Amino acid sequence: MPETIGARGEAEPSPRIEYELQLYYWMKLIRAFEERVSRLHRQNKILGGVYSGAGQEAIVTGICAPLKDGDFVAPLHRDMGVFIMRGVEPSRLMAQLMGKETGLSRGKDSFLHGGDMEHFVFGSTSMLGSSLPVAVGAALKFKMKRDPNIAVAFFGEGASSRGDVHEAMNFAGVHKLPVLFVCENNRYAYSTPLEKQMAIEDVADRAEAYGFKGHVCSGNDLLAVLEVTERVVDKVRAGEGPALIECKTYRYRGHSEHDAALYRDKEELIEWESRDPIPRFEFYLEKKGHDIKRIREQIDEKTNQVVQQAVDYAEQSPLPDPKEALEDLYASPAASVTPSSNSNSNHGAR
Amino acid sequence: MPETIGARGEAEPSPRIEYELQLYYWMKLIRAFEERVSRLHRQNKILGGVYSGAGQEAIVTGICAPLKDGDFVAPLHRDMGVFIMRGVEPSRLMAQLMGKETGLSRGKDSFLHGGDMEHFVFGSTSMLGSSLPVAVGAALKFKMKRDPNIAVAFFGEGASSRGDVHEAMNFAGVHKLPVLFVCENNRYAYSTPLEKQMAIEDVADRAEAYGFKGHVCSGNDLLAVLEVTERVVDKVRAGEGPALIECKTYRYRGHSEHDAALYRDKEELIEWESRDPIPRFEFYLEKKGHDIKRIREQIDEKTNQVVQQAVDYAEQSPLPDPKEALEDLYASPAASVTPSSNSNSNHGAR
Amino acid sequence: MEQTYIKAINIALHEEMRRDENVFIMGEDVADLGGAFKATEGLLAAFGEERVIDTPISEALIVGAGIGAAVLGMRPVVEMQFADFISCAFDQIVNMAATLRYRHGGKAACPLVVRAPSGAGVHGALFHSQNPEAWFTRVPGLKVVAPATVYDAKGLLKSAIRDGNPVVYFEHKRLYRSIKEDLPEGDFTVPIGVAEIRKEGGDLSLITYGGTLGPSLDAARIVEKEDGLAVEVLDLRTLLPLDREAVLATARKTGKVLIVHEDRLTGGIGGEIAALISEHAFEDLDGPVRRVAALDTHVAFSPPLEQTILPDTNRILEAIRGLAAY
Amino acid sequence: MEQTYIKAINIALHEEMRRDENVFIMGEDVADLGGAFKATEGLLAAFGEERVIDTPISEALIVGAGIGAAVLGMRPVVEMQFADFISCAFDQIVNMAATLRYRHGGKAACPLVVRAPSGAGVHGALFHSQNPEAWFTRVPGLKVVAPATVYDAKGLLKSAIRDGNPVVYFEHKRLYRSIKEDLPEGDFTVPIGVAEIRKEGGDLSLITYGGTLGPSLDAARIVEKEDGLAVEVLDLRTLLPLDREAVLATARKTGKVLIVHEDRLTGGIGGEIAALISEHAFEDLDGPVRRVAALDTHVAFSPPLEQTILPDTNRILEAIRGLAAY
Ligand SMILES: Cc1ncc(C[n+]2csc(CCOP(=O)(O)OP(=O)(O)O)c2C)c(N)n1
Ligand SMILES: Cc1ncc(C[n+]2csc(CCOP(=O)(O)OP(=O)(O)O)c2C)c(N)n1
Ligand SMILES: [Mg+2]
Ligand SMILES: [Mg+2]
Repeated sequence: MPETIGARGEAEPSPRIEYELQLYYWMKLIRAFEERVSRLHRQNKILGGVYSGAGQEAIVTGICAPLKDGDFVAPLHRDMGVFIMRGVEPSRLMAQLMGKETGLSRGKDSFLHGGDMEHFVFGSTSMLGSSLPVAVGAALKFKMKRDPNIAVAFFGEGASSRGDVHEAMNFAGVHKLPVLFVCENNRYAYSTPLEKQMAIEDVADRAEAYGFKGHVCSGNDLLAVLEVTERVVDKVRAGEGPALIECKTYRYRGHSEHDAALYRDKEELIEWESRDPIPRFEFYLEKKGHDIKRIREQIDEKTNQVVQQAVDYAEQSPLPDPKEALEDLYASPAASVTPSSNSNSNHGAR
Repeated sequence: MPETIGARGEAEPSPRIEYELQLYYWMKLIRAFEERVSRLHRQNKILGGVYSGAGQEAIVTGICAPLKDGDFVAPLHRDMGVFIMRGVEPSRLMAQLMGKETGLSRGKDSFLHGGDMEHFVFGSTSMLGSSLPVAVGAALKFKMKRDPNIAVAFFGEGASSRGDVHEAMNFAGVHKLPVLFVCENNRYAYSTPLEKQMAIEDVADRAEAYGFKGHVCSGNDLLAVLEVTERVVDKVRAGEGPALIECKTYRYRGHSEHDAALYRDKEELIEWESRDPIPRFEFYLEKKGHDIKRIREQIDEKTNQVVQQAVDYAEQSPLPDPKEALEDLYASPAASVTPSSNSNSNHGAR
Repeated sequence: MEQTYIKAINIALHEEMRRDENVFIMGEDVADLGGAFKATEGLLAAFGEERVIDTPISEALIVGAGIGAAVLGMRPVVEMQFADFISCAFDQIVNMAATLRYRHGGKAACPLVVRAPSGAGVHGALFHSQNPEAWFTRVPGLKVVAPATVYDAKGLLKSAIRDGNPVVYFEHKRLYRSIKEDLPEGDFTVPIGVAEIRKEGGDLSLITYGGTLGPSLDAARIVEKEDGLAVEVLDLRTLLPLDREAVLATARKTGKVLIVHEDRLTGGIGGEIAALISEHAFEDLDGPVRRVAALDTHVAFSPPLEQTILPDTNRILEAIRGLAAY
Repeated sequence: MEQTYIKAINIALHEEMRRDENVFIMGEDVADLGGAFKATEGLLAAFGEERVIDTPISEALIVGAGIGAAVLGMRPVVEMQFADFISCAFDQIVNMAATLRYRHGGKAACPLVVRAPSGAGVHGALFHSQNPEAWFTRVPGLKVVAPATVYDAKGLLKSAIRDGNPVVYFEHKRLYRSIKEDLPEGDFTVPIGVAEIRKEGGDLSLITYGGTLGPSLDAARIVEKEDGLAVEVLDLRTLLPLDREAVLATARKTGKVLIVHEDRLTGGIGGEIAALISEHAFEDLDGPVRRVAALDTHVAFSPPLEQTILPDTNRILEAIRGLAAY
């Protein structure tokens, strides 16, 4: 495993080989993290709702790897991986899940709604689709201020039915804003299958109706996600207006850890598990001449260690002081400038 | 003028000639009514906002003429004509505009938001686009109850940007509901021109993204509107699912009577006035061999009379009693059955 | 038979759908899954997918389409998966449904029920713990109910379905499986607009509803035993229209009133009730009307925060003792 | 120079946009048209279309995009064409904006202003007359202001823009051109959270804000002349956070409190204020806290209905006299 593999989500695209190993590392780390979280939930160490993104790692990895510092990202409830990809420390994420003082929201909410604006990861509300207008507003800021950044908004195919999504895409189209909409189409919204959600096959078809392009790719194929993202992100960044990438994928686990997902066909799950993005990418690495067995071992060791450190950190972190319940509600006028307002400082680092 | 021309919006399509004269009568009546309302507003006899549909008569006429009794219609704020076409007495409409006890809402609201469920005309709220989910619900009822009816929802191209419109169309597509969406695209939402509202040219393009068909027609050409409506309505009624008809048109007057519409180009108005649906249809009737001058005179006399009667009726009607302010808020459980619940009684009359 | 609160809701839905073929169900995951909390379990099997409709994630559509069907004489019971998401259907409820009859001059009706699983104490954090009732209790044209018992859960839901008006039905998630009662079988209703005295007493009145009835009764029993205080506990059951007579009667009887709700203090319905009492029972008051409610913040996730924010038996106890000693 | 209320808003926007290049305007018809009420007139010419943005009819987007820009350090001032349509942006305001800082653990801010032309008495009927403030005053994380004077219209808008939090700014449509004042030129602010005594008096306190300050002062002057009653009139100016000290101080001073607002009675902010006073100034009260407000219905169109529904000087007068005689 190359030394350059770090905790940060920003990739060094050259040399390509190292970059690809890094991508592999990230997918593995995210999977390991997700699996650990599911386990911790079963052990009652995590009390809030846990929405696993297992099976969807290629999407968050492939979309986020080509992003730059200062790009604004609004993740979906299933996108723990986005935080990792954007450089948020796994230990802080784990602390967030356990409601600890050291978590992103200092115990105010569990994973779902904690953002980290230092890394330009926006903490969405639970209301699905509501973060798309926000991402559009971030893109508007970038355009107004001639920032070289883009905004990225993740949403499920389920959320695509919300009115906010429509309003956001329409406005982004009108103003040709630098925003990338990423639909993780995992064929279910909770128990509701695709055909009860929409009368079309591809959410990406909606993009045309807003005056920009929609792209469809296999969300379980990291190289495919990466290829389309690199191409599309460059255009969005260059001011060619918004774009939509729809990644076809599948949710491995229940809607949440509470859900046995009995409404789904077992066959369907098996079919999709056979498309797992990780072995698929391992196969590719192998074809490229890597000793995948050795690499996997190394990386498993590393990811286990990172995840374990995160758990240790989180478990050792204190719970918030009760009096903090009334803190963090209001900014004082003076202190209101967000860390992000000097967002331009690291721009163009790459 | 043939005797068969009546006040009701339901047309007797045969013999065709009489039907066409009836259509002409309706357009003229609506125009006369609209113009009188504008004048009454200038004379301070109407206090609320007045949103003229002048120039858009071919749309309401052409869409409503092929409808049947019991079809549910949710008009746009500019669609006074819909009420007339559906058989609501002009005198009650005028009373509504003047806040009289005899108006549709008994003085509760001005024109905009009074419905007449006896005629299945739904009184929308002011919130643009919010009536589309309601129309979809009406269509759902028709489908559940195997009623031979359809729902029709009018909306402006401005309203098309609202989230509710998206949610409504998507759901209608999924359930293949008998609902017709009619977009009156008059190129402006108040002062905001089309290009600031959407990055596409045709709202109708959105239909595809919901799994049904969109149709575009000239909204200033009655025959064109009629042709597409007859064709599409039959399909919608036959259970083939929703459809969208977009009628290209232009608003003659300001957004409301308060608005001088200085943001618009005079040339543009002239261009569109030259496409006025009424002379256009007169030209057609003339080509068909009618003595249009004589017919126009007869019809002008009739419409003036109808409008004058409406004004007289409204002016002579009493204002509501102050104590009625607190009435009509709640149905008693027993009285809650709406007139519409026995909606099937006149079905299939045609 | 002993039933849970959620089962009472489920039974009411079954019975009403059997009774009236115009009743139907619409919401996210209500069909195959039977709802996120199983409130609609078994309905799909019993009544088919035309009357038990899974919707896309479109709260405005869910309510709006309910309105459209209701105005044509149907009796839709629509579900918000969590009451928190009612914010996404807000306009349809407060403007479209609530004004419908008024703007039609009394010649139309909207017999719609919006079911909203609300309430905190289940580690739900900011967006799965809300008590949004006071957004709706200020809207004429709506009715708002909030059952606190298994019996009322069934009886009020039936009344809501049969009522000719839009009713927002707040069901408290924490009660779903935590309370059980002997529930009479068959048809009965609980009238909308009528509060119920859950415990009589002459020393002090405690007015509450929904999720805080339990802790309130606990506190009342404790002070009875430990302090010899007779607390009268009034369960509002309906929040709009409020049972003013019952509220004023207990206030006049005891002269001391404590209002308890899980919704936050500022802008909760407690303010309105306190104002009513202070205006109309002023001469009878022997002490200030006091309130116990959630702190003025969002319901946070981490247990020490959540516990601080939410009212509990201890805070109620303290308040009863404080007011009694006034 | 004498200026109108709407002009004060316009001036504040001009000055703030000049002062801070991060301030920008977004809403329906705000650019070329200058807004439905001309609040944003001249801004397009002065600052260009990048900073004065006409939007499609998309209230949720307008607020949501404002939030996205605000969280990156911009200072958006977004407009609802009428306050009534704020229902369409409800979720974005009460969930997205209000909880933003909290859920980011204090490490993000949302300096957003939502301008909302509210209020009745302009023949606007059900959907152009609403006073929706109490939907927001129960939401921690928001601030809510409602200027009643030309001076405050300017000063509070400036404070709102400079505040680091989401502020809903209710401007009363009836005041736009009906009130004029000598407005000092140049920069000044009016602090958020501070009420103002508009008239001193020792006999009775009248607490009000926004559209009912005028009629309240009229009534106070009439009873002063005709009945020799000294009414203290407190203008709240900010509705969240409430200036509790000022409210309680005047209540304690006079012992009799009348609350007046144009919003409807039930669920209006008056209930919360009455509750506060009844709890915290109980011993000082010489009579019940009373309220004058709109009737519990929607604001109807027809003049006899509208007049009955809305509070006016006469109803205030009567209430003052009734309470004074208590
Ligand atoms: C507005 C809103 N309605 C309902 C919910 C409840 N809910 C949470 S996740 C979910 C399904 C989401 O499906 P999708 O958007 O496809 O994302 P996925 O969970 O499949 O990744 C639902 C209905 C919600 N969070 N927000
Ligand atoms: C949700 C909402 N936002 C804003 C308004 C204010 N408004 C009334 S009409 C109008 C323009 C409507 O444009 P369009 O839908 O194209 O219909 P048109 O008036 O052109 O017929 C606006 C912005 C409203 N009524 N509802
Ligand atoms: Mg999904
Ligand atoms: Mg238009």
